[in-house]
Amino acid sequence: MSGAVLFASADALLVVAVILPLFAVPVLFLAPSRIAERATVVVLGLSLLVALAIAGGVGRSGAAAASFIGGWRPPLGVGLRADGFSAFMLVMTAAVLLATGLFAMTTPGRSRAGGERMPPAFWMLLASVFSALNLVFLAEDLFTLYVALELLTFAAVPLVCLEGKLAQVEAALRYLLFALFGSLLYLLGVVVIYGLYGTLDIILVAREATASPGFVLALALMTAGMMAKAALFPLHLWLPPAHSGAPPAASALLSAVVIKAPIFLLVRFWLDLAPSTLAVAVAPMLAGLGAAAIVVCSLVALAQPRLKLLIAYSTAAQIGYLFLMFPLAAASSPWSALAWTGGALHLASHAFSKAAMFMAAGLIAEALGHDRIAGLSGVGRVVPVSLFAFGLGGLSLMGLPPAGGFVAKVMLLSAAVHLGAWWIAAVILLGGLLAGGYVLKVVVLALQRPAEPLVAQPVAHWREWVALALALVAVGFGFVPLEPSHFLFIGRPASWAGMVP
Amino acid sequence: MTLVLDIFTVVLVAAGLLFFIVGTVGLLRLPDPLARLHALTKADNIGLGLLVLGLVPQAVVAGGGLEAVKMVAIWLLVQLSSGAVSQLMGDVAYHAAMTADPAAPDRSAHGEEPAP
Amino acid sequence: MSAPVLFGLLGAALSAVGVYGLMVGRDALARILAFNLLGGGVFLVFGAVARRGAGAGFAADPVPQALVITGIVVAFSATALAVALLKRLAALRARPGAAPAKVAGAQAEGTKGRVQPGGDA
Amino acid sequence: MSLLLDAILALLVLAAAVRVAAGGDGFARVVAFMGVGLLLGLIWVRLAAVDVALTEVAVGSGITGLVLLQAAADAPLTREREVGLLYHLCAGMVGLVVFAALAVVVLLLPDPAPSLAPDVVRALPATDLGNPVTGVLLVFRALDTLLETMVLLVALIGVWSLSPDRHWRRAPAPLWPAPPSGALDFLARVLVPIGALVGIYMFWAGADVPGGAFQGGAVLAAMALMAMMAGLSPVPAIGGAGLRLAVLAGPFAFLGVGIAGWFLAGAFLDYPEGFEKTVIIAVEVAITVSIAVTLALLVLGPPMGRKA
Amino acid sequence: MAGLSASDLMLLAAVLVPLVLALAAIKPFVRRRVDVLLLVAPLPGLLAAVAVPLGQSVLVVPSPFRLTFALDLPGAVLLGGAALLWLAAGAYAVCYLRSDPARGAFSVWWLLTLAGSFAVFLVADVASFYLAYALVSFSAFGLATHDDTVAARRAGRVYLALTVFGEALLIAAFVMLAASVTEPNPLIRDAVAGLPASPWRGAILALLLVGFGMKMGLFPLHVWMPLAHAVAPVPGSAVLSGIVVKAGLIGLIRFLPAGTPWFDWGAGLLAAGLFTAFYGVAIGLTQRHPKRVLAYSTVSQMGVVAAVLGVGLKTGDATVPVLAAFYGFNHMLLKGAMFLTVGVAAACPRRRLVPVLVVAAVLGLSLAGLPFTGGALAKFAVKEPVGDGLAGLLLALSAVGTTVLMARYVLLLADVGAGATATGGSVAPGLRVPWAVLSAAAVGLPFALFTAVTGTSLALLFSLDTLIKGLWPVALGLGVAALIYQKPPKFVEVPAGDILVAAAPLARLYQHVRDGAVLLDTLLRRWSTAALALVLLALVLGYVMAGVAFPPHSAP
Repeated sequence: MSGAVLFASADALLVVAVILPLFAVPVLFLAPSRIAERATVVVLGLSLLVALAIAGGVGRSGAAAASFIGGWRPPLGVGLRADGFSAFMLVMTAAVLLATGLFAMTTPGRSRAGGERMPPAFWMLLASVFSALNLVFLAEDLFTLYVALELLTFAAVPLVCLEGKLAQVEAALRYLLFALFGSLLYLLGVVVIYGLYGTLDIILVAREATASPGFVLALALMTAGMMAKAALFPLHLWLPPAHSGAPPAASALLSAVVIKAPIFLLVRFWLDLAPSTLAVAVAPMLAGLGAAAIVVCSLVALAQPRLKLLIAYSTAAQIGYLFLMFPLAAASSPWSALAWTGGALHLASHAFSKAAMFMAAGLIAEALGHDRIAGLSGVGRVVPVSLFAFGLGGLSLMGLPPAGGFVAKVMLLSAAVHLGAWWIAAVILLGGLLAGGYVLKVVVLALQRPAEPLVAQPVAHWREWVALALALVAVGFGFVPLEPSHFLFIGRPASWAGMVP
Repeated sequence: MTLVLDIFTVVLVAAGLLFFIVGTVGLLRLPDPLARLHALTKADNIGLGLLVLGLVPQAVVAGGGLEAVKMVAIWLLVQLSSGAVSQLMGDVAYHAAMTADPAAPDRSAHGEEPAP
Repeated sequence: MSAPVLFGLLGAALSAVGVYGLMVGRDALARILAFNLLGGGVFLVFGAVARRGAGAGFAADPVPQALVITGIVVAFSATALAVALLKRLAALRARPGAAPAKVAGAQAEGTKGRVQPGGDA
Repeated sequence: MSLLLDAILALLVLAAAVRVAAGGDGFARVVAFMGVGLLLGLIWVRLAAVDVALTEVAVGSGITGLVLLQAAADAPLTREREVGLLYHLCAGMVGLVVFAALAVVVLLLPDPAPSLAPDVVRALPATDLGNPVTGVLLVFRALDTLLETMVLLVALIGVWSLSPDRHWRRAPAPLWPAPPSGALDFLARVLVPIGALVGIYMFWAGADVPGGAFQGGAVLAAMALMAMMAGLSPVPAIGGAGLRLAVLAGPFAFLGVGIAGWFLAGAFLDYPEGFEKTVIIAVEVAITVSIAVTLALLVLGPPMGRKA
Repeated sequence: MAGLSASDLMLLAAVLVPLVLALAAIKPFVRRRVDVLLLVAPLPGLLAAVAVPLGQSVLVVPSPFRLTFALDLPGAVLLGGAALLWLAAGAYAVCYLRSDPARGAFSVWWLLTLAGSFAVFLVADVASFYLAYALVSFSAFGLATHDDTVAARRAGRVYLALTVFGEALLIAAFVMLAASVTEPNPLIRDAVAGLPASPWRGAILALLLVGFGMKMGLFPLHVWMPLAHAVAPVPGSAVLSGIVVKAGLIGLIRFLPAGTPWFDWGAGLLAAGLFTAFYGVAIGLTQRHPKRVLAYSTVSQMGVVAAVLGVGLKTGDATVPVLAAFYGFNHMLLKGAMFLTVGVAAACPRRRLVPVLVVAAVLGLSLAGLPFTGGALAKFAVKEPVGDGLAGLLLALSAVGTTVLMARYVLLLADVGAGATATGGSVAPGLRVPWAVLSAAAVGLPFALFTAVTGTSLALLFSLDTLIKGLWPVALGLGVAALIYQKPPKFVEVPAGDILVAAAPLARLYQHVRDGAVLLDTLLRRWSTAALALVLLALVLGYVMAGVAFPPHSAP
């Protein structure tokens, strides 16, 4: 088969999606940093095109794209597979990371207004995060997922302490150790599964999975591990200091996409791998923790003195929403499809709006020299576009109409109403209220006239427009129709479609 | 013939074990690091030598000469590295003892860190 | 009670000790060591599974062995990164004028400013 | 009889592990941990997994121990607030429950143990490799190994990003602060060549007998560190193109071969017909070189602004 | 979008023109032409209200979203009134803000609120109604807190808190409402038609009443209104009190099931409305600033409208919503004119004050239902479905209360005029002309619409007994007012947002809850607790699954 034909089909592109971002690393290692920076952004752009091509291929063919590494079929070899949901995540991640790359670029011509150029390490870690995320969304082998998660953690942790301050290094170490604790619990689960079934391929295991004691323990360990890495409520100790300490571009991508990988895997475990009896049993517990996350973390966000910490706690709270989806999606009824679409839409609109909010907060901090919320009054006149981006992002978090957050909230609400899960509906509404609290607290302060005129450093305008573009995409999600989207359901239930003996 | 070899092996291995035990007791009982170095290097090396010597005939009988040569090579390597390393630890312990003022609590009880 | 089962139980025991160490460890080095113990335990269980899977001419199933080798190298890079962070933290703390060690994260004005001794990882 | 030996070995490991987790002085715990590592190496031999035994001893307790010793040598770490006895009891209880759960599962593993050994036996001839573990590592699950080299590279990038030297030009701090003494010099001069030979042999033999790129690379890294400690060779500045190419060699040569495989052999990370062994060996050379360099640099730590 | 008729275009223009202007105002040179912006924006809306035939609907965005605009009688009546008030207040604002540096920002908020208010009256499907409702609610915040004083910030916070709370209730109601209809975004008509059959009708009605009641200012939820109207600049409070409040009214009109009797809910709404009517008057009498008096008068009038709607709901009479809209129309113009009068009085020199007071008195009495004024028509139109029972009597008594309140308003206006230090010849024409036009329209316009709305001829109005029924409450009110203000008793002024003071313990409770959450968070973010929590979570997950997978009796 000639190379050209190979690349045309979506199956071939899966591998390209994983390895393409890594090509930026040698350039960054060897070339001077200005050229390397541009090359990395070009690679990010190409990767977005590849992700779009994969999504297009999956959409057109109506079936999941699959390819096998080295031609070896599971159970011996490792398979990559892109169903509707993973293609959706690929495109979302590629778009957010491209925007982050553009945001972090040095203003052509002179070093960046305010902060100096991002260190070369940032770009290498960005490329590694991108490749690791793509692999997490595509890999069908549990051990490959383990190595991908580790690659993701090792690339994300140094991003937190790029500026090298004491508190940031402390936060990075705490993040690394807790993520490693989670990963090893996950690996213990994987080992038990291999002991039971002799294979690590999700689809083959799902075929043979029965509710045996070993499988129950394996699922429990794997779920706990992913909860630790997703910073779900009682385990969110590392998220606020890490995501608020990182430089703006890094905290944008950490909160928007890195935190979503373990959640994606939890959705895959509980909706693909686990038998439905177990899923229905465990889902209320996951939703309970999600509800606690929404309430407690939103309240704590309201009490934060600094803007970045407020947004970081908001991330911890919004993650709770994604766990509310499990009992609704696990119930076998037509409405669980709507809940599932709502959850996916919330995941995507949160990614874009949170990235926009962190970038806006970074620009505000750069302009004012600090990010104390009390000192924010009047910033609306200094960096109006950033505040507008922050406001639009906040709109999506609050779930108000023009934004994607609203459509997701309505989908989850109607599914909860139909399935009689009243407490989930109540928590969703309370979450919107509390989100309104902390977003409006900042926006109203920023719109007020300052006591004494603000002295502010100039901020590169095109970086403000990057943040606004992300916020507008989050608003764009508001025009998704209020019905279960069939694209997300391509390739479900998961199967290798006869390609495996 | 094999009986003689077996007896030979048992006697030598027992002697080797004896030396190891002496070395370990020395490690636990002796007060300061320099003394402990003696116990470790001398007793354990001889113990290992006897052990290897005892096992060589068994190896020759079982798997031909290569195994025996490997064991002797290992013994030589241990001789080399333990000699050099004990020299270094001696330097460090000596310097630490010199610079340590009498008031400092005797930290020699549980091993010496390479003094900065 | 064959060898693989014995070592499987040992792996379980090592994992339990590693988990205990991670819970009880009060400074970063203790936690890194406990993490490595837990890793050793997990790989040992994998080794026991491999040994049970012997057959077709191999004394142990080669696939888990390969995975354990990959796991050990990944665990090493994790330890190297953690130790580098740890040394950098110690260097920053030792430097005069380093910020007073406070628990990582916000001391919201809501709670009295009770500074805990060095909130290490 | 051998079960008794295994039982003693198991008890030894458990005792050392408890010593590590029990607490106390950092240095003593690291030494105990290295003990655990070596004993685990023996256990891997008892489990008939010699490749893993080599890796465990070389990487798991050797180089990891070296890195941890550096950590233990630092200023005494500030500890978090004292945790009460109740917490210790609770943690102990939870640990026991975890052990019980795992033990039950280990005991209840299915009897005709499911295994991929038959599949490996069927597929190994296609790669004409003797050692099945290397076959799995470099052929059947080549993606994991490629990722593993990437993980090492990213860990190195992470360690380097911690340095105050923003442009990564200068060299890491020397390993051995004191001027090298005669004994160390002698040891290095004798041991380094032997070690290098053992490392290369271990990598070369990996194709057919237990060994391989990772174990060989680890031994080579150890020898390099020994040479630097003895002052025989200077600690390299990380800005040098040669060093960086060596670091990049493993992952990106493997990636290049993978992509070439796409065109020549039909799938990513597949090897052309008839040339499998030669290509695999070539890839292993690149991986061994970059592992040796990367492990050594990881031990040396971030560049400290000292001119090489 | 193809094949748009002229009337479709007008409907679209009514909402899109102000939105486009608002977006254009991002450019500074557009923002400087404030006068053009404020005057041009309401025109399409006025045109649409007048020219577009009733029952006309246009599908703005096709199938999956089904965003539709439609014009029905209540919508047209309110839209026309609103457009007129926007025009007058806009002209007034142009002159009023001439010296204000932040007038550009004010005009942007103004345009957004305008677009939102027109959209709320026009929109016909559930999702976009929520969008329009949110737009008008949140942009009104910008108008209210324009002066950025400490009181304005507090009022703004209270307003936002209650608005967000209201939005949450409404979204819950809309989701439950839309649940009974299959397609994703149903028309309001179809959704409400499915209401009686839906299993959650009680919850839906409760949420709707509380959500819209808050915007209209029904009793416990009215606290934001006096605060917001007092701090807003004069044109702002005219628009806030006149139009933004009507978003709640149109909400109730659209979403309450006309035609099917709901005795208990109707009676509840009636009682709440009446109580609010009297409560508004009682508190209003104690106020010392005319704008706060007017704010409480709005609370009272909205209570009356709610009572009327309650009667409609109780009896299932389908004509009531239109009459309520007509009453709202009348109140909108009168209240807008009165607020402008306060501004004019403040700007007018002492010797020119008397005519202003006379106009104020006429407006006040018209609101109370003085025969031969627009107010009488509105009172009559509303009295007819209520009938002469207890409710009718109470309505009449509320008219008495309103008269007394209006008297107080006029007296306070006199003090404001006396205190004003305006020099110069007379009130600037920019203020006087729009005020005069609006006052005339407020008194006159209802006559034009009366027949169209109620279907009865005007002649009936001038019959003797309706005159007497209209006259005696006003006469009685004037008598009582004269009696009270001979020797004005010392009224202690109830602080604005009266029961809000009682809400202080609520704020303290929130503070405790928040501190509790922060403490819990600090505790949980300690490594020891988190690590233990992680392992415990794993064990609990396993236990839960084991419980399901192997029921207890066959535990392994």
